[in-house]
Amino acid sequence: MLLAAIDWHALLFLLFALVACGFGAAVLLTSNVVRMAFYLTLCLGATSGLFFLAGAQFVGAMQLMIYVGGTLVLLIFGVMLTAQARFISMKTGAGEWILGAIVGSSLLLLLVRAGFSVESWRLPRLDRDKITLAEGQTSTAIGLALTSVRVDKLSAPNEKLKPGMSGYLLPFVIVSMHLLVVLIGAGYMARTKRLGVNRATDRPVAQAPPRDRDRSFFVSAGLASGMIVNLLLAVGCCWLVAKPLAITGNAAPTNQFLLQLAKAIDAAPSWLLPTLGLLFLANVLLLVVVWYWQKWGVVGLVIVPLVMAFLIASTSLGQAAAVTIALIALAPVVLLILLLCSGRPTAWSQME
Amino acid sequence: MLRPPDGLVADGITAIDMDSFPPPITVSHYLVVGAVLFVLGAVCMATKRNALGVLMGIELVLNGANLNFVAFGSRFLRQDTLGLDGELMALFVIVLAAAEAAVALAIALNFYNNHTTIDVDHADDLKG
Amino acid sequence: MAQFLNVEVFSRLAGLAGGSVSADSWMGYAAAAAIHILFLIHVVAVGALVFIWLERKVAGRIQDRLGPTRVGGKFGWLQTLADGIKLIAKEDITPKDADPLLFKLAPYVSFAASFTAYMALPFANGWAAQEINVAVFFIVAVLGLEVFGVILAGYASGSKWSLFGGMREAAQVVSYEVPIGLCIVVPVLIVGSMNLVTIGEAQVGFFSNWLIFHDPFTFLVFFVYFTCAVASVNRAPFDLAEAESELVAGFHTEYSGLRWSFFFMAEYGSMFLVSGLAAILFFGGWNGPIPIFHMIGWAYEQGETGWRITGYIAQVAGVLNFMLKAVLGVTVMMWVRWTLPRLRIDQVMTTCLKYCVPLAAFCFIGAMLWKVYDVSSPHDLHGYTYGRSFAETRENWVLASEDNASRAVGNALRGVPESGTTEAQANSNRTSPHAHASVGRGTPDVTAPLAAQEVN
Amino acid sequence: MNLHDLVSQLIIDSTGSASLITPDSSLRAFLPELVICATVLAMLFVRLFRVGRYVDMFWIALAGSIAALYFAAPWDHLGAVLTADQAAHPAAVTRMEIFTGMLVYDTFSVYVRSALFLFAILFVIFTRLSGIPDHEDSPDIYTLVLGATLGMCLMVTANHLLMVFMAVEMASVPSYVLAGILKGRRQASEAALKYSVYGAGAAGVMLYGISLVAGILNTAHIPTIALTLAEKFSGGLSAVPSGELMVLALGALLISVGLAFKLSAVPFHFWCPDVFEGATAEVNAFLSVASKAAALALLVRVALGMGVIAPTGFAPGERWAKTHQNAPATTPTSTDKTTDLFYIAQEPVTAAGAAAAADSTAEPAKLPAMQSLAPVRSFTAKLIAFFAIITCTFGNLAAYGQTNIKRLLAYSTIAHAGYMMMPVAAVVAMAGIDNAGAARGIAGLAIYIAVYLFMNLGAFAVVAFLRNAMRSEEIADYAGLVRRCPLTVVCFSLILFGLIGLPPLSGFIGKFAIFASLVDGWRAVEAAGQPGFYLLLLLIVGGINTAISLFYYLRVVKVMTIDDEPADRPPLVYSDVSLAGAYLWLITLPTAGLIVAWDWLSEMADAAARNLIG
Repeated sequence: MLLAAIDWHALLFLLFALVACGFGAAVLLTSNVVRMAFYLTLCLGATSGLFFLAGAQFVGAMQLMIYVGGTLVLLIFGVMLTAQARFISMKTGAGEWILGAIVGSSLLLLLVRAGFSVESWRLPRLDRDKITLAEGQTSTAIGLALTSVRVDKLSAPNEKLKPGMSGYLLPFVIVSMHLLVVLIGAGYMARTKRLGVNRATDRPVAQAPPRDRDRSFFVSAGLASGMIVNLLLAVGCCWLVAKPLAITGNAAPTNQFLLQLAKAIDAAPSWLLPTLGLLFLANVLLLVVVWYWQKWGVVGLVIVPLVMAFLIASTSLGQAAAVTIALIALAPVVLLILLLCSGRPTAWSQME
Repeated sequence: MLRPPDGLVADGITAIDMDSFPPPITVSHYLVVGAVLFVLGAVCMATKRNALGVLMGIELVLNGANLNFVAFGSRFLRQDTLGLDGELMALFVIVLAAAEAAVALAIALNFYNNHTTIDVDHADDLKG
Repeated sequence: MAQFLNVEVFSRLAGLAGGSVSADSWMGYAAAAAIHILFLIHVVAVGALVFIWLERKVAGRIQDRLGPTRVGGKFGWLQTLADGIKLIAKEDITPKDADPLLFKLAPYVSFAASFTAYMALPFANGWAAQEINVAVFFIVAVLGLEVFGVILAGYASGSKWSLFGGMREAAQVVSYEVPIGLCIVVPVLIVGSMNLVTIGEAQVGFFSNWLIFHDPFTFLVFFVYFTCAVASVNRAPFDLAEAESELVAGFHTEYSGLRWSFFFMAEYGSMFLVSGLAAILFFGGWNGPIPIFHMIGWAYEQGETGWRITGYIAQVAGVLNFMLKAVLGVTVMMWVRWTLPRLRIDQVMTTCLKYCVPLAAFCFIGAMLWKVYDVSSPHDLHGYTYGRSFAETRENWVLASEDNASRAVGNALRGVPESGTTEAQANSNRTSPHAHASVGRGTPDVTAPLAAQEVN
Repeated sequence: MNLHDLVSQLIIDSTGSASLITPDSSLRAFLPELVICATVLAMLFVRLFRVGRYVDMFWIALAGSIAALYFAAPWDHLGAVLTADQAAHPAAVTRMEIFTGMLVYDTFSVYVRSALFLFAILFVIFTRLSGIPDHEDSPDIYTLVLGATLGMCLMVTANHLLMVFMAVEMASVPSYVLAGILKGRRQASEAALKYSVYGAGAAGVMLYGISLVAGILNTAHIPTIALTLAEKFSGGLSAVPSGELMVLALGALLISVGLAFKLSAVPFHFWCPDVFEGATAEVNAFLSVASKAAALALLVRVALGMGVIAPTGFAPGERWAKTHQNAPATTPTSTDKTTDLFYIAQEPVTAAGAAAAADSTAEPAKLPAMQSLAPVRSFTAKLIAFFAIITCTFGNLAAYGQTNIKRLLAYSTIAHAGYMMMPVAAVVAMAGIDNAGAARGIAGLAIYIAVYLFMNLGAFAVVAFLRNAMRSEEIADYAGLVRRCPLTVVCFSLILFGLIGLPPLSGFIGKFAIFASLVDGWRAVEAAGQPGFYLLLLLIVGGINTAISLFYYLRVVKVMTIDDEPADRPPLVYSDVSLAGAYLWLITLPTAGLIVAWDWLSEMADAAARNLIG
């Protein structure tokens, strides 16, 4: 009865555990990086044996396939690409060894103690024959769990604490996104450098622009007056927010236009007026920007009236009002652009 | 072959009890292997000068943790387990580790291209 | 373990010889294990001998020569054996620049990986060294490890030709694992199991039941699989790792003698393995084109227990059937080798990434849609699932996972006899040559006692 | 329970109802992340076509981030206090565990995710202005940035230990590449190597800790962990076997290593200065703002998740089913089964399920559980306080001797991580004693995150623009800048004053909120008769550190304004009045002016803290 009496689980466990730990130690002790990779292969192979032994066949096969067959091949590939003679074996200093040994052994002691300190971990399962096929062989159950259907914990003894009612559909799906991003990143890092890189940090510092720029009087005057007008409009908006025009009563404006305006403002939502004020302020800033020879200021000056028109159109004031406002606001901008493009040399050509 | 033996009790060989040799394998034994791998990996990370050696240390660490997960989830080792969570987490860790290794390797190769060395001790441009 | 040479045969033979060996005893167990190991080793080692001879003959015929003719009579039967003896007698050289340890280990790593994969390969219904639930996955995973031997050999030889060979192999094999995985998923998807025995048994019946004829996608994916398999075992036209016209002999340039022959055993072992896998996944495995043994009632029926000589003969015929298909696959690989020129490395990569992967993915999606929309095919697997849908099969898992009380109720509803004692189940499990069927039936199978189950 | 039921429950869990996607479904809650995924895919897809090569990925990335922010909709969800009726409305955000408990969706996640998306928008514009990704690199770089942002969103919402690990990996691994984005540079590749090696190591250690915790409690679902812990500790601390205590503490410590690494907390900060110096200023901004905010949110999730019984929540689709009971096609199976199966983990609190659950019978059962978790909270609070004290002090002290502005800001980031961990310690200590105070503490943290976002982004923007102008990141080269670009110097000075926390600037709001929560915590804990001295210590250390930090921030200001221009400085080509300058104004505006909108910000922050603690 010798063979039958042998606890095969214990025997195989011992075998795999010794191989795993032994070659793990070999990984640490050898200084030759290729051998390190080889020992790591054997170590991880033995670990997959332990997975099989614990009943996790799918994980074991996965470990062989992805870890040993994929990741480690990749590592060895890296080793070979960098395996110049002087890098193959790099020795670790004695001091580091001693330190590593001390810290490592104390950590190991702690972890081993921890491993034996919980009772439910220490005691073996005695009723192994009660294990059903569904519990023991897990690839179908894993497949179901990856589609978020957990069949393993439908019947935990404590109803309240049925643990792990967690289907793994989301991780399963989202990890693919991760792999995609990571592969792009790895490809980016591993690609050879391109010629003609055009990054800001790789360009030489730009030459200083010519300092002696000049501008016709009309442009300067247009910019200045634009600033003043916009500032006034902005102040006006703020003033209207602070002291709304009365539509009726004694204070009601007699001027027909003002009355219309007051009614329009009253009809508009409360956020419109402050926003318009801010936009006028933005116009002032943009004019300053144009003053300082920046082309994008002009772009901004075109965009701001369009935004105003869009905002007004989205309220109850109607699209006609919006178009009117846009036209009124755009007219000076067009004038400004014409001014900028006139003269010799044109102001536009001197701008950045 | 590698199916854990569950037969001893049912086979009538109940004579083997807790104290006899060999002791039945429990979660703790798996944890010891996991701890050994973890510590070896950690020390490997700390002492190796070759960047790829450091990466191998990381693989060992992750495997130690994975072994724990599988042991905690195994029906054969104890009654009330982590369940499939253990195996599934191990699966995802394997996948994530593969992704991480790919990136780390690409970075190590990039380092090698720029420094013509793979010795992490030479990575000392940045300090202060 | 080892239903190969059923222990009962062994014990009967022993009984004839006057001894008495019980099938359940450790001797029965050990004998079965030993016989099994011997058998597998012979499949690999003797197989390699035969294949090398075959390769030479095929090459000769394709090149309009005769091939070996002298040793062992007219057909040169014993040529490989003679070569083998020569190889054993040769000096075992280790180059000066080599890494001696890795140089010596590399061939064995390669061989061990190839040999380990045989563990999960069934040769007939239930006749596998170890019926693993994830056998397909396991075989592909282990086959992927063979590359380690090649890489190590390439590196450890200390020769740049070898190193080039090793690097090429690493790049190639890692790339080709992707389409291979995708191809293998297609039959797995259709049958709904990763268990090779289940997949093989799902194709029982006439040849129209073979999965390659299941739908256009499986038909297409077989060719993708075969291409990738050729590449993954490093055969021409994908044999860049040894590319003798460029790299002398690639990764095994520096090897000689017995170590060199181990690489060859590994190569031919892998060839047989991937062909066998193709046979099971696409060509009905051990099921012949016409189910003669099922017609005359010899073959074991689903769920049948007990041992009988006719069933045994049917199983042996299944083995022969399977071997024939696998050898045919190997022969085709030889034919390809001596017909097509070798690709460049960039062409190899292009083939993989631009053609094989998209094609396999297309087939996978197509087969999935075929399955989802339940398009009819020559064989809709009803015989295998006994008219039960896959959802129902899965449902049994849910039921089997519930607590004992509701499980009993569920079984009662399904007409499955009350499970009763564990012993009864253990018995049924032990004596069934169709242990896998319990998965399909969803019986809350109790893992049988080790001795009992393993001896069987 | 058959398979069909399980699958239909899964569908209800994902989409809220069998026939349509309801406003309270998992997918709807996850929509911003899905938009990010779609953006990444779009960037790759566009490149497939010849025309797409000419498309600037900047616009796609920008549109994606804006869309993500739009779908996160903080303006809708971070309103005033919800009544029970309002909370029962399907579109209202309360606590909801989505995707079978993998993630949790509540106002806190809305807040932090919105901050992340806002940062992504600003960051994408920033990189465009500073010109780091050129046309060919831009899809890769924006893919990495958005991929990391996706991971950070998962960090913010993680409710399961696997998701914790996975989110940390998803946020870190793209960051490793980002650190080495200038791949031709020695320093950049060194930074990337160091970051990836240390990061992977820390992740491994954290994983081991996770395995221990999950193994001893037999679950990885964080609320269930809290319940299991409460059960374990129900007999008091002494009733727990010392071995189990040791394993739990060990697991917590190992997990804290990983979190501390992400937070760059001392002693796991060593990567931070090196990586910051080697990587570009743009990446630094990303690492110091987004990564830090996500790490803090994760710290809150883990610390509070394990130390506090999760408050009442709804299951996906539950409220929809209640409000649309007469709707034609709701569910094939009864909805209460849904709750039953997937939300069993919350059983004690969600038994009643409806809005009325807040005052249902579950409450009395919850209190003892909360009480028995007190040792867990006390341990966690002290651990965090310890990390906060050394992180803050070390960061500020080490910032002194720095000559490189990026290193200085790196240490400043470390110090700020310390400040931001302080309220977490106070919150964990207060939970169960003074829940309202704890919520205020979370709100303080939320305010600090918002303020810090603008300050640090602005600081690194200045560094990046000046680097483009003069190819130097040495503080000495900034001398006399006020004569060249006065507006930029003003912006930078305002930002630096804000980082100190000087009163008129918005940095002050953050500091004030944090210190207020520490005082609250100290009072509450002391009033409950437990030792709360460490919270007072935190307050004192925080105060002293603020004083210390004054000097090194002011030194930079002094160099820029008072010192003479160095003779050997490369020619400086930089105009205040440029798009870059305008961007700086835009960033500085909230730094200087958020104090005006304090009410508005603090209302949002209060809303963010609403669902974290019962």
